Amino acid sequence: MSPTKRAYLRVCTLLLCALPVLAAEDPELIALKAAVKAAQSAGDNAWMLVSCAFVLMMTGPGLALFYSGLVRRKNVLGTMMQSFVMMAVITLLWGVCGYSLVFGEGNAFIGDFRYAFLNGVGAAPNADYAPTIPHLTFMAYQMMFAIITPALIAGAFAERVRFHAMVVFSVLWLFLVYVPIAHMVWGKGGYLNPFLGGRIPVFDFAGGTVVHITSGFSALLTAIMIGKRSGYPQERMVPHSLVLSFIGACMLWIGWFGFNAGSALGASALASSAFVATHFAAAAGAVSWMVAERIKSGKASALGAISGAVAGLATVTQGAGFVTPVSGAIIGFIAGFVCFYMVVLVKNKLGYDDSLDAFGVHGIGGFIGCLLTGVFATRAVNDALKLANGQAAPLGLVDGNPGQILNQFIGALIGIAFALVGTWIALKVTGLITPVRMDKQQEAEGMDVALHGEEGYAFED
Amino acid sequence: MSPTKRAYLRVCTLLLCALPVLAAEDPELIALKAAVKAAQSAGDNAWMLVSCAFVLMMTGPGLALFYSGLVRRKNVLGTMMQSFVMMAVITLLWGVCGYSLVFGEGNAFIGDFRYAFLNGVGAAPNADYAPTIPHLTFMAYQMMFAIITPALIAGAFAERVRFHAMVVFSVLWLFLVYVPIAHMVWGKGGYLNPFLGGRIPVFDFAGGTVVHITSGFSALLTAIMIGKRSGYPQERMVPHSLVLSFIGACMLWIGWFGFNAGSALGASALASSAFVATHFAAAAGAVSWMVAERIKSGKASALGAISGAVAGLATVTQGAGFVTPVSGAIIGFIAGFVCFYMVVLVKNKLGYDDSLDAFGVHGIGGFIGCLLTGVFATRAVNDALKLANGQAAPLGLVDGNPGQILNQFIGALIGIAFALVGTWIALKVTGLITPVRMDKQQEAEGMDVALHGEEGYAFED
Amino acid sequence: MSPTKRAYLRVCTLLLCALPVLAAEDPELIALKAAVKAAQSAGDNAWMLVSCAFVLMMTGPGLALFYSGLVRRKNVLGTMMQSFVMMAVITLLWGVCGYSLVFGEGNAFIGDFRYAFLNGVGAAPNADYAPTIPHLTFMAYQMMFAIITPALIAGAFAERVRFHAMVVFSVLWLFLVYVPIAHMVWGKGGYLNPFLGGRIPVFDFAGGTVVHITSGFSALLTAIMIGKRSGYPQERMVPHSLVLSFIGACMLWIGWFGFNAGSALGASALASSAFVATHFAAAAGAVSWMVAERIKSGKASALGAISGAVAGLATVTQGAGFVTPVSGAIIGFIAGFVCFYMVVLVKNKLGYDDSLDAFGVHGIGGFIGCLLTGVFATRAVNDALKLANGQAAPLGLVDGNPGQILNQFIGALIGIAFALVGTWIALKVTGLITPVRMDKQQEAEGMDVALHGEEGYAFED
Amino acid sequence: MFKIEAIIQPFKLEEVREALKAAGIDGVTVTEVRGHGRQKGHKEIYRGREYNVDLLPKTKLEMVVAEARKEEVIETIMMAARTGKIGDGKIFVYHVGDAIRIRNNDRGEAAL
Amino acid sequence: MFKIEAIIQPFKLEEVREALKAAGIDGVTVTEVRGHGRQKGHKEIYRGREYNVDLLPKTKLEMVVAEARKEEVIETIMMAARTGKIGDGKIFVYHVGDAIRIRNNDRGEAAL
Amino acid sequence: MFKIEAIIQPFKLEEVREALKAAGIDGVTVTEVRGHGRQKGHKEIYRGREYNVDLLPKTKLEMVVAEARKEEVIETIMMAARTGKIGDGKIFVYHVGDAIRIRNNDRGEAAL
Ligand SMILES: Nc1ncnc2c1ncn2[C@@H]1O[C@H](COP(=O)(O)OP(=O)(O)O)[C@@H](O)[C@H]1O
Ligand SMILES: Nc1ncnc2c1ncn2[C@@H]1O[C@H](COP(=O)(O)OP(=O)(O)O)[C@@H](O)[C@H]1O
Ligand SMILES: Nc1ncnc2c1ncn2[C@@H]1O[C@H](COP(=O)(O)OP(=O)(O)O)[C@@H](O)[C@H]1O
Repeated sequence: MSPTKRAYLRVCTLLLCALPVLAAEDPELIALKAAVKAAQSAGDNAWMLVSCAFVLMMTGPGLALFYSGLVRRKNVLGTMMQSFVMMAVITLLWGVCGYSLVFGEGNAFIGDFRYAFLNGVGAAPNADYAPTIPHLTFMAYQMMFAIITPALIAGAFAERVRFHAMVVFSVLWLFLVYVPIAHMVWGKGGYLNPFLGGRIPVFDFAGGTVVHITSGFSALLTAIMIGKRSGYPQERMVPHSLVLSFIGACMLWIGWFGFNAGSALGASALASSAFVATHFAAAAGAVSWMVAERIKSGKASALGAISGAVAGLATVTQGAGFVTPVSGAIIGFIAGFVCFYMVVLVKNKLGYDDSLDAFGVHGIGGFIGCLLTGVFATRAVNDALKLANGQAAPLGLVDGNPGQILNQFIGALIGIAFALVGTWIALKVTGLITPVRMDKQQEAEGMDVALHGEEGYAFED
Repeated sequence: MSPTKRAYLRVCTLLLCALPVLAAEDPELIALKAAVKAAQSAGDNAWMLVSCAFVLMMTGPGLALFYSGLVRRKNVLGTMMQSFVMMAVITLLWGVCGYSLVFGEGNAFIGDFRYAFLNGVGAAPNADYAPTIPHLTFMAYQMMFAIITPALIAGAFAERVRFHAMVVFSVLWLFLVYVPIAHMVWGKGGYLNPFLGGRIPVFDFAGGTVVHITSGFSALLTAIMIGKRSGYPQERMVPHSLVLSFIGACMLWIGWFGFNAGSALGASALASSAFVATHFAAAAGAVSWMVAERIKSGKASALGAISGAVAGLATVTQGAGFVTPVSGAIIGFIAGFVCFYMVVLVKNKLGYDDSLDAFGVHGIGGFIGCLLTGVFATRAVNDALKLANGQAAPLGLVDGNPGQILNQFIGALIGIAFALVGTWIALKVTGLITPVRMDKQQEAEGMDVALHGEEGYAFED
Repeated sequence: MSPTKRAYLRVCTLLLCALPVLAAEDPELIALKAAVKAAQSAGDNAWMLVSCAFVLMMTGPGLALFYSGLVRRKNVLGTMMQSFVMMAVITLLWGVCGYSLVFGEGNAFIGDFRYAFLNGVGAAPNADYAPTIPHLTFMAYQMMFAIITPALIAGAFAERVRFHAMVVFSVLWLFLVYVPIAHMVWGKGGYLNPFLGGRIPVFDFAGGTVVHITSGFSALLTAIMIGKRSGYPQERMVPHSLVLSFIGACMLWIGWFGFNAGSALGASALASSAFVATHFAAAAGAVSWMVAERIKSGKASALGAISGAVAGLATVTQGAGFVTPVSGAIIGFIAGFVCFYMVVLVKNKLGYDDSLDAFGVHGIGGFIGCLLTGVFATRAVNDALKLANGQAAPLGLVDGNPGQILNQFIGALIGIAFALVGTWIALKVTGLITPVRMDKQQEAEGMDVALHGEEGYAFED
Repeated sequence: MFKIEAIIQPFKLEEVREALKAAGIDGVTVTEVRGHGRQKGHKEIYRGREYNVDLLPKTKLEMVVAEARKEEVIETIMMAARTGKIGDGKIFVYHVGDAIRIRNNDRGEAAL
Repeated sequence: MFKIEAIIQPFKLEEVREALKAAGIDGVTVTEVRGHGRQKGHKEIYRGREYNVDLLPKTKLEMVVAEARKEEVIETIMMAARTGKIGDGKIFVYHVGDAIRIRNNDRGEAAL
Repeated sequence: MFKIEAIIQPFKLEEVREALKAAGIDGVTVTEVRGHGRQKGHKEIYRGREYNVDLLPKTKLEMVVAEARKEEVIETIMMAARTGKIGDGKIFVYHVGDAIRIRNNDRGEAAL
């Protein structure tokens, strides 16, 4: 998804586009070139349509299950609904103007309305972003990212927020935080976009900053502003079904291939590289979290293993298409340890109630992933950024470009700043429109009964 | 799947096929053209194989979970089995002669036996149907549709029919209803197939008529003929696990991308368009059903949200590759409201026991989707139908062709007629062979124990 | 995956590679050829990346759910973890040297370290194995096979082995059994690899011998060596949730398309053929197991149906890309009956505790599948093996080459021999490092609490 | 005070509760149980291993009532729960020493 | 010996048990139940079909204690389980004829 | 009539029921419960938050039997359920005021 791949893909198309110049006269060759273009598009589009499906699968059932297994039984449906409603509502808003505001060429901070109501988004590729696939596919793929990002935040205020408030908040948040940051990092002319004319070069292949830092730090602030679940931390609040969470985590892992490898925007070797780096990071994250648990308490747990995998995945997202698979494994290892430390030690000490650890996993993972991309990004994997002489530019520390770490740091800070300010505004405004928290009585009853009038599991036979 | 895409795909291949005429003499060019053809096929086949898998996933675990979560605990396995056994039995019958009877060029109403036992179905594409992918892929893809269609019906007579009777009925139904309708709409020379020589032009991109109208109206009749569950409606019969239904609904949503976008029969821009229209319809259906619930009873429910999404998906099926994404959203909105009205108000008033609302969602959704295709189908999306002068023919009302609504209506009526007559015969014949209903005692015990000798969830630890 | 497909794919690339020779001078043509190659790669890579994801999905959530539904409630997480930890640990080991030891060209029995730490495994295809996709994709795809194979074994010693011991055993087993057998069958110069210079030609398209025979026979030995679950067979030990197993089985079915059709290593017609043969075998296996149950006890069960499907899938694996779809159905039928007989009659008579029937399904299925490939393999499906005169060599009995059955038999025996010896060593060595069995107290408490310190389903609300 | 403990068919729960409410008996505690009496069980087979399951799902109702209402309650349950077939269930009656309402210390019959 | 049976709000379980442990009462058997008393239920709607659910999740504790400790236990539970709102629950007291420890034949109060 | 209430280890259920059947005792109601007595619990940790779980899964059997059979039933259960380790469980005995068979109005011992 990072603009890098665009450049990469352009190489492919250049091969074709350059040709007509030479032999414009031969109709047969022209037909053949068109056919080759169509064939290239078919292969890339095949992968991208699947990637769309995979990323959607991350939200539902992936994240929905992962989160809902971690809550108490009486909140299982309400938690699922927080993911599902994003699939419905954000989709429509994305079509109305979300996509346009991110990818329409506006200024350095936000797009414009040229693509509102999908106007001009059709079969022809958008050459700036993804020259080998239909513009519609690119739009749809980006949509799936916009859906999952606010859904991630909900983990921080699980089990205590009204359904309507959650929807209102998420919509506001989308426009206040996601839209500008995504435009800045990925949009044409975006302030942080090194591939399409930005000022500060931030490498974000698949959304480490755009998705994980924004959602993770927003999560932290919502957890603090909304306050703890009543009864926390004295009452026993254990995951009501780690079986659900386990299924969800596996779906997340699978879906993440679409998230990260799909961000190559075609079925290229870069996609393969990102795929492998992603997989290694997940594996390494699972291992290091398990090892940390084993050291601390003597037992590696299933919840630990899946949390570690998700931490590895979130952390490698930013660098997936810039780092080697081996670097992916290293990033995953670090992610597992650091996130474990945050979730298990720091959180419990500081005492905020980030109920499902949206901050501990996505915020922290996204943040360190952003920095580590500055360390491990290499032109051996991604040569999309060119020097004046046409050669591939050095990317990260390992390429001899230590300054990139600072760039990444600035990118992260900007992401965090937008996240905190935007979340604060969004939550305050939401509070003016509708009460945010469930009342005590509702919280005791549970979201399923109190908010949705149903139960996840029936009592009688 | 609709014959439209064939024409679409033909454009691609024409680019290639036209060439040899010009330069038959140059062996190098010939080789290059063959290579391009292979590359095009790889891209399209990649997407179509995935689509096959996605559509199968709709039946198992998709529909199996969606339905089995809605029944009482004691029927969970029996309900799953109704989907699963279709995956086994219809597959084999499809190979024996089902495929041939639909896609063999017979007369206007039914195919012939040319492809019996997959004779002649191999690596070479079938140029009439899908010129860029192996014939085997096309056959397999169509198979997945034949599997899910009878499985949908079972929702109407849930929790009360014997396993063997369900299998016998479904097999008869396949040949009495599905086979002729599918041939008429999609088969070469089929009566309703506008793209391959049919009489009345009915646009059915992915099976609105073939799958949803037939299964939905058949469902209604079975619900009436078989009668209510004992205890209905006095006894409390609530979904035993909306968690399962939720997972199933998400799988259906994902799988539907294969169903609708796969019906482009290649990874073309048409596939992308159908993909996006499908996704928007699902989202809009979920939103409008939730809004309707909120208006009527004050609470949007999880069951409502997923029902709305499925309604949107079923309704957009017929038009997916003929309408714009924005029209897709409109269709979804309408679907959510209308199906809500049918399921919540009309059904409960009329008093038949369409237990899992196969009619209310698929029958009604399919029907209005058929008509709405007549409204929204546009050559801007699909230019496969040509006028005498070679230009793309106007399709629906929005193209200035209001008469198409009538054509669609006739198509729907024919579908309904076949469904009702075929179902009546199939059910009567089944009754002659084996008792259809479980006896009272079995119904009380539940399908799992009574029919399959197992339990879905064990009692002891 | 079988080397056959390499040859197949080479045909595609030959079309391209042959060209430059003729017209090296024309830069336009060279560019066009490169573009065609890229397009071909995109299509094939799209399918292979999806296949990677599908095969991983077989382990998690597929196998994890299938197995964990069959155990008692107190072991649900522990059983899931046995699959999940393989996704983490084997992944890393595969990168370190597993891949290299299988696919590095060593001697006839084991590879070398040339690809250790993925050295030299990058964007460029490995022409020996998969000339149209990035080497990284091939490596990743093979990794998914190495992950699931030891995970399968765990079914035999379910509910009684310590987590750490399971991990240690699996790692040893990977190197002692999987690595050499995989090299022999699929590696360049492997002893049994007919396509890349082996001695004894064994046809193993997708791992009937490499995956199912090795894991199945190893499973049997572990079941015997480790001993029965305490309380077996007197105590009631029924599947705690066939719902989970059902979901898992569906995921396995879907994922198996990646396993078998992906083994064509491209989105070719061979992939389509393998896809269809696989699907038919699953369907036929389900039907024949249900029929066998119905005959024996009067009721077809859900557990029977899914077991039959898995048996059909395991059995057709070896031949998937060598046999016709109709042969696939026959193989599936046989598989359902034979595995039913083994699991239901033989096992219960002999009295070992192959708790989840890893041997009965995978060992037996793999074994008969190996032989049946010798019967049904045909050049009509797979013409990769050439005679001296360049024509396709006859493959199995149906091609008039009965001797192949003997070759397959020898292949199976070698697989069994390695499995038994390697397992014996691996288990003994594991026992020296760490206690293998849980103690009585732990077994009574269950793996979840005793080994992982958690519970799958929470007690309180 | 007496505790009336009724073990009934699960699908009779609604009907019995309606009848009790009609009789003015509101307080009740319900438990999902499995039971065996005269009713035959069924056979379950998992991959060839047979189990005779003779513990069938039942629903247990417990109501603590004043002595005066005891017989009426028993009668009401019997009428509503009866199908006349084996497996209809049993009612057991126990003497209750005391009852306390946690909310406000009410004790004895006042607490019911 | 007496059996103290307390039906409480599920989220009070921890607190009650802590209080009991503090009072030296360890032995307890806990069951998930559903109950109805004065507390109002709620409405559930599934695709337009309404159900009044007035059986709410409760937790039942059973403790068999020596007569001497009876009142103290009741008191302890009441203190810990009370929120003052409807739905707090009830305590019922039954006389126990005998108690046996399976492990070693202990009988009577020695078995508790 | 007496009610024999036995709280046993779940995995002993089959054995105890076999023994009871052999002794001619068929009628029984079984509930899944959690219990705490002398048996130590275990620690569960979820993302660093520790919980001491001292309520362990147990199975409760309830049998109402005629006075004459009381001791025999207790004996039978004890034999079958005993492993000799902590956690084997308890048996409590209660007096039963009356028993009614819903199906046919049988009352008293005739109803068992
Ligand atoms: N002696 C008993 N002690 C405890 N529970 C019993 C006893 N007899 C029957 N029950 C309970 O009552 C339920 C119904 O009993 P059953 O004998 O099947 O009914 P019926 O006598 O009307 O045929 C049983 O499933 C069991 O739960
Ligand atoms: N008469 C009764 N018999 C049996 N259980 C009862 C009775 N009355 C109340 N209960 C149980 O106690 C629980 C709480 O009772 P409730 O009347 O709601 O509390 P409160 O009296 O404090 O408002 C009920 O849900 C039910 O399980
Ligand atoms: N005083 C009691 N009141 C109610 N139930 C009890 C009591 N003591 C023990 N139990 C039940 O009996 C079970 C087994 O008791 P435990 O003390 O662990 O056995 P043992 O005394 O043989 O070691 C407990 O888990 C609990 O369910």
